Amino acid sequence: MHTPHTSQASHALPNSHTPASHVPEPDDSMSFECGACPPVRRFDVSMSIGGDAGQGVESAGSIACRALVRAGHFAFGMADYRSRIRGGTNFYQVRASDAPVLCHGDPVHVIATLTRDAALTQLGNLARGGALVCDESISPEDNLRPDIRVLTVPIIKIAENAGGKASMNMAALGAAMGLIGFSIDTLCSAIEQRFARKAESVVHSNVQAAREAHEYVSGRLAAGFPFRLGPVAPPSPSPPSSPSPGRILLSGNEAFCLGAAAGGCRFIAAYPMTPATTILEWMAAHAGDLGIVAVHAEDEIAAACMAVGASLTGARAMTSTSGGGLCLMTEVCGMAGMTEVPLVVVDVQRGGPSTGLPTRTEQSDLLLAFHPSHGDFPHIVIAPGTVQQCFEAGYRAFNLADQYQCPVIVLLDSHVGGSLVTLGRSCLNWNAVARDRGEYLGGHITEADADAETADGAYLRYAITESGISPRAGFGHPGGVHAPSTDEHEEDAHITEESGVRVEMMRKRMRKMETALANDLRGPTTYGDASANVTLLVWGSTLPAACEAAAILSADGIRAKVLHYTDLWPISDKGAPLTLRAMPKPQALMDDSTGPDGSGVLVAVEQNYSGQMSLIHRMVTGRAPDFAVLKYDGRQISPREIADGVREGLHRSRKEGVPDA
Amino acid sequence: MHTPHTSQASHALPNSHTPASHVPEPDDSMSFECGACPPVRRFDVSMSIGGDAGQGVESAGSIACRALVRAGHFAFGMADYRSRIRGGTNFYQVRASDAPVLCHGDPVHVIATLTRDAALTQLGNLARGGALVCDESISPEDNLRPDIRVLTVPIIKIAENAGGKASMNMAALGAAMGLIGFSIDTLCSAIEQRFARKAESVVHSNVQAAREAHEYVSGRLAAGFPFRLGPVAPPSPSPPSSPSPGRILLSGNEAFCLGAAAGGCRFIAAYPMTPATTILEWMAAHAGDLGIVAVHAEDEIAAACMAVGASLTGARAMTSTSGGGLCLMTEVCGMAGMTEVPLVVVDVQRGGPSTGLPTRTEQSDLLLAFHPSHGDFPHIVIAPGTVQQCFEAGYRAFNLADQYQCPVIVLLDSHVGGSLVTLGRSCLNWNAVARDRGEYLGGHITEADADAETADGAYLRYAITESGISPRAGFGHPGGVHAPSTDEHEEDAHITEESGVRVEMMRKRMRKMETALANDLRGPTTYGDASANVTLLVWGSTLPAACEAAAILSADGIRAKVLHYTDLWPISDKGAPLTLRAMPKPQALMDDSTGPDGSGVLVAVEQNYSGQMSLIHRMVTGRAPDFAVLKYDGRQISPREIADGVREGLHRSRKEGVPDA
Amino acid sequence: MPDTPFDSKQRPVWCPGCGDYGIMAALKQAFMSLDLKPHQVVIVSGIGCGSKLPDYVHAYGYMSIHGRPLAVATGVKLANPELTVVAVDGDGDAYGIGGNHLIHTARRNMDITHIVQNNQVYALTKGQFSPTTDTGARTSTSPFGVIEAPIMPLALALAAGAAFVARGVAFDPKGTAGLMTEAIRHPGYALLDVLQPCVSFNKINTYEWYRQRVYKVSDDQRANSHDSGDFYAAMKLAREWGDRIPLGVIYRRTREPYHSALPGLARGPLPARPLDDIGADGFERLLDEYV
Amino acid sequence: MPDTPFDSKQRPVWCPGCGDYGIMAALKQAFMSLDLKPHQVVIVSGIGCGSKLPDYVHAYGYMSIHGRPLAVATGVKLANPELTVVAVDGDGDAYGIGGNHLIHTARRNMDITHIVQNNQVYALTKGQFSPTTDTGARTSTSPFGVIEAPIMPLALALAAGAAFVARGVAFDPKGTAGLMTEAIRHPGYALLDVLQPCVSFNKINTYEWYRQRVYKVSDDQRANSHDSGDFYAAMKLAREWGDRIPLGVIYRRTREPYHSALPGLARGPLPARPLDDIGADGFERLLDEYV
Ligand SMILES: Cc1ncc(C[n+]2csc(CCOP(=O)(O)OP(=O)(O)O)c2C)c(N)n1
Ligand SMILES: Cc1ncc(C[n+]2csc(CCOP(=O)(O)OP(=O)(O)O)c2C)c(N)n1
Ligand code: SF4
Ligand code: SF4
Ligand SMILES: [Mg+2]
Ligand SMILES: [Mg+2]
Repeated sequence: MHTPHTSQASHALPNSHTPASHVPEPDDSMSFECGACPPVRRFDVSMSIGGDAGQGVESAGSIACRALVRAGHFAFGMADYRSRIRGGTNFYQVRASDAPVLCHGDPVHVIATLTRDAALTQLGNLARGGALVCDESISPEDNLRPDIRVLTVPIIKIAENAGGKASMNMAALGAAMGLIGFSIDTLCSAIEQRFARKAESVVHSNVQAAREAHEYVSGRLAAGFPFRLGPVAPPSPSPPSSPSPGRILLSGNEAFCLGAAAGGCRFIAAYPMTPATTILEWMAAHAGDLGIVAVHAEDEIAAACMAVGASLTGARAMTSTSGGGLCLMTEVCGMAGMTEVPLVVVDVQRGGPSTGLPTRTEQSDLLLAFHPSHGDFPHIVIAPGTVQQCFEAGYRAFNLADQYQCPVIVLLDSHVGGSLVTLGRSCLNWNAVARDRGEYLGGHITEADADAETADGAYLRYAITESGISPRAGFGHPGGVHAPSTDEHEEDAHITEESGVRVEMMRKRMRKMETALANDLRGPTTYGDASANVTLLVWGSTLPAACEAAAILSADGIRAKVLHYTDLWPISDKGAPLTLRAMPKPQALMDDSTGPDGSGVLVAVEQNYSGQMSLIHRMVTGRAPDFAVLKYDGRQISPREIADGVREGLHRSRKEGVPDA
Repeated sequence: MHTPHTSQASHALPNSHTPASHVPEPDDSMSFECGACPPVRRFDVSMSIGGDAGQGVESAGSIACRALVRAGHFAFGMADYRSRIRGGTNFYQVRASDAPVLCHGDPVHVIATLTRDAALTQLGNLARGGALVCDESISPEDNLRPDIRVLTVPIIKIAENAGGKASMNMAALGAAMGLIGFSIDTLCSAIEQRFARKAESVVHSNVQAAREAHEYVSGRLAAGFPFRLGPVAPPSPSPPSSPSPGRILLSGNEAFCLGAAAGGCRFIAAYPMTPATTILEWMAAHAGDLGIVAVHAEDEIAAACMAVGASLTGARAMTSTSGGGLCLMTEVCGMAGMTEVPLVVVDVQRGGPSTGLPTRTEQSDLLLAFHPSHGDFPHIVIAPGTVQQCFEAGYRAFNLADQYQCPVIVLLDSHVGGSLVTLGRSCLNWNAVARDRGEYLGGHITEADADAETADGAYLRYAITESGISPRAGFGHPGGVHAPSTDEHEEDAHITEESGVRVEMMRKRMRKMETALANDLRGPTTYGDASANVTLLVWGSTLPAACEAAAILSADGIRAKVLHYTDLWPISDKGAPLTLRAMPKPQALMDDSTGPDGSGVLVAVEQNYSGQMSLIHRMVTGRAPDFAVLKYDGRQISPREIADGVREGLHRSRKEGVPDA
Repeated sequence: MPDTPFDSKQRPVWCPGCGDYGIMAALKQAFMSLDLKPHQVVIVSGIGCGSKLPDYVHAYGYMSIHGRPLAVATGVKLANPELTVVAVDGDGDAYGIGGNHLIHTARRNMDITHIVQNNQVYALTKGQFSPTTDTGARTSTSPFGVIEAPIMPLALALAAGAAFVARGVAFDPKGTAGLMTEAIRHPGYALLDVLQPCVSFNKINTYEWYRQRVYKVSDDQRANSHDSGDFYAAMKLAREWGDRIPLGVIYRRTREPYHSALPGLARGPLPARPLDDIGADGFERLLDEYV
Repeated sequence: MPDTPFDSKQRPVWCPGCGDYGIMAALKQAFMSLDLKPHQVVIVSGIGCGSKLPDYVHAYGYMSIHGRPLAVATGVKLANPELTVVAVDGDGDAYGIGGNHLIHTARRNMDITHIVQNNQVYALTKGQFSPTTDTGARTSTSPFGVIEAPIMPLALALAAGAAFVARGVAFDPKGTAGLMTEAIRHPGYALLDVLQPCVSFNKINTYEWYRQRVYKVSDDQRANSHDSGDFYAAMKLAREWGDRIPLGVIYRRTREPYHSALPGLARGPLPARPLDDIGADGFERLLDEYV
């Protein structure tokens, strides 16, 4: 039924995980972020700051990231917080390198902690020879691993000296940054910038706490610590005009908004919901300078309906939400599908089901997005895998929505939406932004030419075409007067129940999806050596970690590649790589894990319980994964966890034989 | 991951379509309705009454059915009406036989029409040698098929004589029933009963119109008409006590309600929506005599939430709706799944997407019901295939909901929900009704024993168990105080974000589905010769038509069987018949359509565009259908259409080769 | 030849005698008297008998889903405030499933004319009680009689902040057209509840029933003293129901409509702006935030 | 040793100084003064900071989904009217996404005590404006200031038919406990709006801000003349907001609660009845309808 996907390119494995001692292969170079990145990774340091909710752990972490980027490093920052305003242990993890880093490090090399609880929770993640930075008052466990270096720093005293306990986070940050060898001045200026809108005294005490702790650690205490930042090329200053060689630090939600704004989105109606709220907030903040209508609606149903109304009237319109909100929008998705209205719905996924783990990450809304209403209707689902892909998804979603006149659901998640990555500024390239309105006839035509008015039924909003796409007049167009209905309708939009018309209309609507598969939707992308025997089947935000895992495995003798889907529905098995088209299942897993070309072991790697993508994959291709590495505790899977899971799965399969399904 | 289904029995093909001349095989006997039905079909007559909406076409049809049953026939009645109160052409189709009939006849033998439009629309469905009954004023087409017998009857004049044009429907009915040889007295008493609550004059004019038209036709005009009712055994009178040998005439919605009431459902909250409204109305009508709380809620979200509240408190509670309403309930489904609340949701499907074809039938809500919320959560989907199965589904849904403490979605459709079938009264057997509350600890315990009160955290609502099922206290139970949350929670129900607990809880919840697969969910049932090469993969209400189609095909030399799913999610490929477990795809379709045992041609027969069940089937088994016979114009597929579609598909496959997917 | 440019070739399928005919006639009349052209008007409806109206009027329209027309209409208006946006729906849509949108559209003061075809019944689904069905009425979902108190829609809208609240009746197309004209002219949310006899499913609130009870506030002795800007006087009228049912403008005051305060619309209607009007420089300024 | 049988081992994670502590204390106090036991009480909440309350109280409870506690509570009460059912939710839940349930629960007169933790902000999602946020307030979703008129919840409930309407304040647990007690005793829907300072995200409506404005209608000169059964007087008080904010019972009258008119409950609470109480004979009578 489906026409072929566009062909797939194979990419080198980006951003592989490299222990500090390991000399990276050329193969490890970034290939899916901007080209201007250094090809070789010389150091790779991760640290985690932990404390109680309300102690400012996140602000410490994001300041660290900003400072690192200013100094020419690539930084990655990831929050790990709870669904409450105060109370509970929060962490912020920062990874720094001279080459791009797109996911968190595991293990971490430094743990800076404000509470004993935070220390205890994180110690298991500490690398051999790593350091625990904490206040004197915090007694680490008695039977601490002997390889751990404990740095007791008078964090509380330093903070109190500087002005109060509120600066403990900055003291801990200063100490950790001192330990890994980061310059105090750049750190201080980042702190100053962060608190620029606060009182002078606040700025001062924060800066002072950081400086004093940094100093405390930098000398003797830091000596010989193996996990230190190395030299980086000084970043070129960022000129205010594009394209510029500077670097930026931003999250997937931000990148998506930038892409949407660049692509012409001028309307958002949404209802706050973690972790999607920042999208509405971004748009609201830019309502003035960009001329955006941003409506905080009474609920998600209204929000989606408002977007539909704006879209009918010719505006590029979207709504943003998380899983529970997507549930409430399902009836509207069907409405937009039936009446062929472009509608962009961004679902920033979080831990489900129901309220679930609201501040944590998961990729578990795919099966809902796969068929988010009753009946059969056209719609598209895409899920960017990196922050840069979020930017592209920002305008591409609107192009697809306009081209195929249907709902486009964009699946982000808490991880990619909220984590900070460092990108070359030119990765977000205005000139590369495509704006394709498809068969849109225009809407607002000011000179109200009564003569141009068509008689009732003359304009065929739902003209039957070969592509399934009908020229679409926006509300207000003098020549296009019509009234769509969610009831089945004729070409001129009038309601009908006639059997023949109904069948033609169903086919026309669904035919658009075949057109989309043929022209604009993408098959999966292969990262790494296409002939590698082990294929990691991934989608969305696990891409960077999967790529690093593939590199770890390959370095370990298990040749692995990554097959990543950004376009999740509709998908087709026609013209897809062999892996996708009923990849032959190995009779037994060879000891060296190699097999005939293209065949091999298919491993689903997903952040959900049921392997949602692999279910859809099998639905379309018939091929089930041989085993799956699934994580669903709300924490983002790390390269190490993926690699371990694959190793374990291979081991199990060898012992038990290939599972039957 | 899934444990085996219960084993499948193979059933004889029920209720095959038999042209009046054809002597049925013993194989054609009913096997899935009550045992007391005559094994041989001697006659099988179908008629269609058509007219404008508002002309009383449906009441004529249902009176005919009632009269037929009273006289000892098996009747089937199906409406075909529009989403408007007046205007447009409506039909009601009646089929009568001395053996059970569970779907509509195609072609029909008599068309009785009140308007020219109705005649024209239906003529294509008329059997060779069939009759068109119409008023003198309606001139049939000039180039009418020569085999058609036109009976012009002064319908208007008769109605006007009897008291007014409002009785035209009864006149047409009387004429048609006269033609097929049905007794006027039984017809008149059915009319009297139907209008019992109306004015005497209304009853009189309706009866008189029917009687006069019957008389007009019965003599000369009806002579030699080949499609006549034959003799039937006089039905035994229905004693008021059970089990009784009499027969009843009822719809799937009614049967479901009877099953639900028998199973102990005492709470419904719903919002009106065609074609589900009659369920709420049934429950409301019986609020007094059965002691049912029936709430017409402000919307579907509220309705589903109310049902959850009642269920938490220990009542067997349900909500009923159609597709658009199910959309609105998706967030609640996730809530019930997460908090493990038994919730029965009946979705009586209609033509989608969106408002679609609101008064017509379709099976297109399956993909929504398959995953009706975000995140991964336990839930069950079942779809009865016949009116009798609707009765069973009525109590079984509540048993499954209680046993597995999760949402159970029951998919009916406009066709099975609204069509009338004749059943042996003992098919709805009070003594066969199972009531299993699973691990329910009781709720309302009147003596408020303070000592029995547990301390906070002592009662473990979500105790981790091997089956995944935890003993459940209803709200009000003195020993079970707890407060479930849609956030992730501990065994004692308190909110947590702890990784280990989260993982255990996810596994526990999902493990219930494995337990359900092992113990209570059913694999597909095979109807017909298990070795037949062509397998019709069906679900829900197409079962009877598919069985008739298989018999037609088999009589024609194409050996076909039916594989029918009532339990649609979760399903498993373990322990399922070979057809289900990656049934080998034939390399080419043999001319005689036979193949090695168990292999063969898999044909999806569904009332939707995308073959929703076959997608899920492939997702679980890897096996895609070789081709599909799909209908999505809102009209129920007939045995003939299925048989034709299979023949055509086989022909196409032979020409084009087996499709690649 | 159509009588008005708003006539459609589509034949209504309402029952003969249905009040919806009068409402449609009044609406076309109002458009004519305001000199509007079909492409300048957008009529958004829900799902119900009366919600089929956009199918029968030659103007932009959208038959959305049950209960949501106000939200869709909000999107239309905010994308292009130059359009005249009318929401038409049933009492089930407006006061039942869609009640929350009414409240929030009112407090937001969206410039939408909201015409409710209030037949006090769910007609398209064949006769269940609606939020405006009188207590005690026996319907298919209230076989023992309705036990809820009916919604008083005008009072509710007033409490929610509506600045224009009126009631008409379907069998007075002229008077109702006048109210529609005023409602459309009113800048901001305007609720016009139109009593609409349903001849098929409401055998209580018939033409006769309404005729015996309705009076125009402008004709009325007491109402002459009615100051349509006095909230509490309006609240009293809005709650009057039973033996006497007031028609006319119950309340009217001036309030800035939502769209006129939106910074996002300062550069004019959204569809009139090119997709790239941020410009490369503007985009680079955005990126500067992330340095 | 717990101080009350309603104490839980769970430690609240509300910010120090949050108004929700006072509301929880008041609620436990009200249960105590009514001599209720934990298993006789069901507290249904939505999603929000305050909606975590059932996790911190040893009683039956249910933390449902955002905006829907009234509907869940309705099901609980109708299954077993012997339970004391309290719905506790935020201003976002109750007046935002859940506004329609409020209206319909009020007109239905469900016997539910509805306590709204009104902090005039969406707190759990970190500071967006809520339906009760004052016009002009700058929040993350109103960076240019709120342009909607705030909901007046008490007025809305009155217009919807609520027979008990009151306002409390979180930092007066004793007074609020008294209001809760009265609200629970009231047979039917009782709305208690509780002003709840959010120290983290509402820097406008602070403790100080509220303290300067609130007064008790019972203490007040004018309010002494306030007859809590007079609808229009209540409406005036319900709409009073700004310099003066009234606390206390604003309106109270007697209306039969919904459940007591339901034929389905004539045989007692649903869970107390055996599943097969229709009986074989009753079932056969049902089948007779289809002969
Ligand atoms: C979500 C949803 N629920 C229910 C329905 C079924 N439905 C269609 S119209 C209607 C109510 C009609 O009543 P009203 O709004 O008063 O309009 P009327 O037919 O009386 O003009 C309902 C419940 C639907 N279409 N969508
Ligand atoms: C359907 C849905 N939409 C959005 C959210 C996100 N959400 C959680 S709490 C909340 C609002 C909280 O505000 P309020 O109800 O006033 O409670 P508060 O936190 O202020 O106590 C929102 C929007 C959600 N959980 N579910
Ligand atoms: S059912 Fe009632 S509302 Fe619907 S068209 Fe007929 S008269 Fe009008
Ligand atoms: S954020 Fe506000 S409402 Fe939430 S716990 Fe803190 S003070 Fe209370
Ligand atoms: Mg109505
Ligand atoms: Mg709040």
